[in-house]
Amino acid sequence: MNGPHDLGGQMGFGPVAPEKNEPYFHAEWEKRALGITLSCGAFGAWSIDESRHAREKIPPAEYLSASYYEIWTRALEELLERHGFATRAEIDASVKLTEPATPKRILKADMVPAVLAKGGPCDRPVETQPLFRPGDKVRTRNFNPETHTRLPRYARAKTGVVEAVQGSFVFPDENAHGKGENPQWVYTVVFDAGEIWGEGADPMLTVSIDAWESYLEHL
Amino acid sequence: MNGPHDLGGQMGFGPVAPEKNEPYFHAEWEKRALGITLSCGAFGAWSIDESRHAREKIPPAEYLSASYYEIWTRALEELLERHGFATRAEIDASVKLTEPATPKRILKADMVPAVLAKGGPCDRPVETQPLFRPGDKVRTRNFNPETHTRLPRYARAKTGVVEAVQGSFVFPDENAHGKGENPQWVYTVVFDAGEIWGEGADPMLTVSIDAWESYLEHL
Amino acid sequence: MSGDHHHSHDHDHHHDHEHGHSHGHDHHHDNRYSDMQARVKALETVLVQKGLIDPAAIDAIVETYETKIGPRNGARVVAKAWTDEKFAQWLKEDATAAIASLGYTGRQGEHMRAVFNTPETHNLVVCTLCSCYPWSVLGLPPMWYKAPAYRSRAVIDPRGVLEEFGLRLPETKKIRVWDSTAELRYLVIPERPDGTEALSEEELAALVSRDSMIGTAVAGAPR
Amino acid sequence: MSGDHHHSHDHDHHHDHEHGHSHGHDHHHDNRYSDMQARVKALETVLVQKGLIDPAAIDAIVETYETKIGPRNGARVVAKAWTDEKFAQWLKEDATAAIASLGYTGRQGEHMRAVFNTPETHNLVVCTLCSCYPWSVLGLPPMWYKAPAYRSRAVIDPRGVLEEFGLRLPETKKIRVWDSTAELRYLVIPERPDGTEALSEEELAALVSRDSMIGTAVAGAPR
Repeated sequence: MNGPHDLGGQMGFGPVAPEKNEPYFHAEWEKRALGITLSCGAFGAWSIDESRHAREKIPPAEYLSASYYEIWTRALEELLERHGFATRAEIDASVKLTEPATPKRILKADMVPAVLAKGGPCDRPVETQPLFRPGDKVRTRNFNPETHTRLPRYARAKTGVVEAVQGSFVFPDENAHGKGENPQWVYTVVFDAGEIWGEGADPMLTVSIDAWESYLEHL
Repeated sequence: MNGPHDLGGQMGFGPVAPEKNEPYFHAEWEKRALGITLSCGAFGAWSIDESRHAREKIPPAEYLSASYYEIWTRALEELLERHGFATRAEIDASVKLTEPATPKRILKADMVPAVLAKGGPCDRPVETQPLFRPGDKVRTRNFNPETHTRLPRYARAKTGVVEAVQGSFVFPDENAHGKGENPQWVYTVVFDAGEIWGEGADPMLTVSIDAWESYLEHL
Repeated sequence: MSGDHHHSHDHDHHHDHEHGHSHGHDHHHDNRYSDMQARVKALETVLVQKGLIDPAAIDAIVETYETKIGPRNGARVVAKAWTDEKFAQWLKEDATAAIASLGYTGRQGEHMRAVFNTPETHNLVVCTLCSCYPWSVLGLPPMWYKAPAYRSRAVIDPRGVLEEFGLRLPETKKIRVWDSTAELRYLVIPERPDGTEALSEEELAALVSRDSMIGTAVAGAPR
Repeated sequence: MSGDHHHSHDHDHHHDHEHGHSHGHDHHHDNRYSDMQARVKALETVLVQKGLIDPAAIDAIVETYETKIGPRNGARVVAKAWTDEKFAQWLKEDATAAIASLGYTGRQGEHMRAVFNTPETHNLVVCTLCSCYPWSVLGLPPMWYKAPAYRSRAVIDPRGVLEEFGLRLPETKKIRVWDSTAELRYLVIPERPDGTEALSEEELAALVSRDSMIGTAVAGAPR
């Protein structure tokens, strides 16, 4: 979706303004939000793609004024309700009112080091050969789905060059919506800034994205 | 600029939700905001282009959560300060602290009917002939200026057909920044939805913009 | 996610009310509108002290758009176009002049274009970049016309937008969306409803809603 | 406009404090962070009551990212790449495995790529669509990396962004921006500073800032 998260090339947000001391957390609740989000991820009920889409669907004015841990928390509430683990009424009341769905696993403290060290790899074997090779000229597709995609708006309908075949990975556009992992080859595609941003673009700038195979067409 | 105002094709704002009774104003201050904005426009100190750009530069999270009269008011404060009529310190304190610049005119009650009935025409003669004719295939330019433009992001680098030559008008991209009116021919350019939105676009939909001549290139 | 959205709005709204009750509508109220009330009052105060604005002019502007300039203007244009072929032709060729002949001129109507619905094509007007709207014939725009939902979706999903207005067009109907990106202001001339042959121009004008002149509705049938 | 912006923030902030004093830090406070404090506490309470989460696991996660997984990991990768040509080559060919050989694996580092700065080209990493970041080697991302200003501008005006970090690149220097749109996570290998021939791997690692591994800085010169 062309949501508030698709920020490449948008303007008006002011300077980047790095903080002086850069604390990892700016309030105690941010620590809990991190830990709760990762703990709930361990339920195995939703994919990273589904959670990204839940974040993207936060209304734009709220998304753009929220800190990232707030974005996480708002999306988490949606996912917990969607998958039957907790309702917003329960969170409003701060009390259990219903029996939750059964998670695939519950993250206990002693499991944390192993779970974090393992992560959640998203590469999956595919039976096809890559359609594109390094050096191929490609054009990104033009589409504007209301559903999840990882092809940013600024890089649609643009001509670039395949730089690398990066392996085959879960396809987020379908996996985010419970349609299965349907892995595809992923390519790093490089664009001249002039192709993307047109006149006045930095002549020494190239920008790359990592693009699933179905985002690309031979030129 | 690719500001928060450039909304065509953005998603996530929910249903349109027309109101039942649709009052013109939703609070007394909105009436005053309308009248003050029009009264200050009569100063002759800024153009509609400069005021539009002041609105676009409101930070995105604020722009997207503000009502339109709030957007007007925030931009008006900026224009009043920029042109020496009132400072934010004065508005904060609700008291005159400095002598204002001299406006070209001050709108009195008895002038209102004539001023509203006259409006502010923006057509200006040019000495050139139109570069494009109805039926011409054109491509809109690709650019992403940080300055004001009226070529929306969704209609850049797209192929369309000139439908009409609409006359010659003040060029906002320069006038908004005090660089003069520099009028250009304006054309209505029609695009198939498929050209703009790509796959899945409504096959029965066409979208037109009104484009200044320098936004267009012969195909 | 829309659940999330609604929840949090309700939640915030609840807060505002609670504060409203405990603080009254003073300067320290958190409600956006109350803040704006104070801010705009301060703005007017300062500008009046400086002799830059005339509060009576503000009153006159508000009164004009509350009582004099509104969609009845446009409705009369449409009714005349329906009943007077020459006027309709004039509208097509020079809408600004044709509309001015009925006395409707001025602010945000300086450069008018009339676009005619046909059996084949439905027209819809939007301003994606701000809120351009033909004030001289339609008055002040409604809130939704200026808000992000309409401005973002009218150009990409007009059928979906129209359905939210209760207008379901056949899939075979062409839709033409006019994005008012320059200083032209568009007035949609809806199709004349069937069975209106006997109606007077005034009766016809009563069938022309504001929305039908934006394109989010069609003209109504006579009762 | 930034003045406007600041004004209104100060203004709101002022309100929040006033409310904070009158209401205390209760559920009805309007401050965003206090609201979030209550909200997240309620969320944790409910999930614990349901037996779905273990507060000690949350503590362990926080402790891990506060004390164990941070940019020192990445700095050691860089220092080794500077001193061990074979390791550098391995990093280029299979960064995930090369980095894992130093013990850095797992969440948000499952699929690593190392991109090497050269005299000709400076690399910069961003995630315009969310906040993808190589946690296993850099820890949690800083606030600016996740915020709209960086995400929006890094791909269109990287030179301007870098100048805000105090890094002014020559105009002849190529810039390559890597937008992490898939599950690959990028670690920039900055150029080894001049005059560091005599330094140990550990001393070299001390020259490698987190920002130099994102690309918003270069590696520091030895003192």
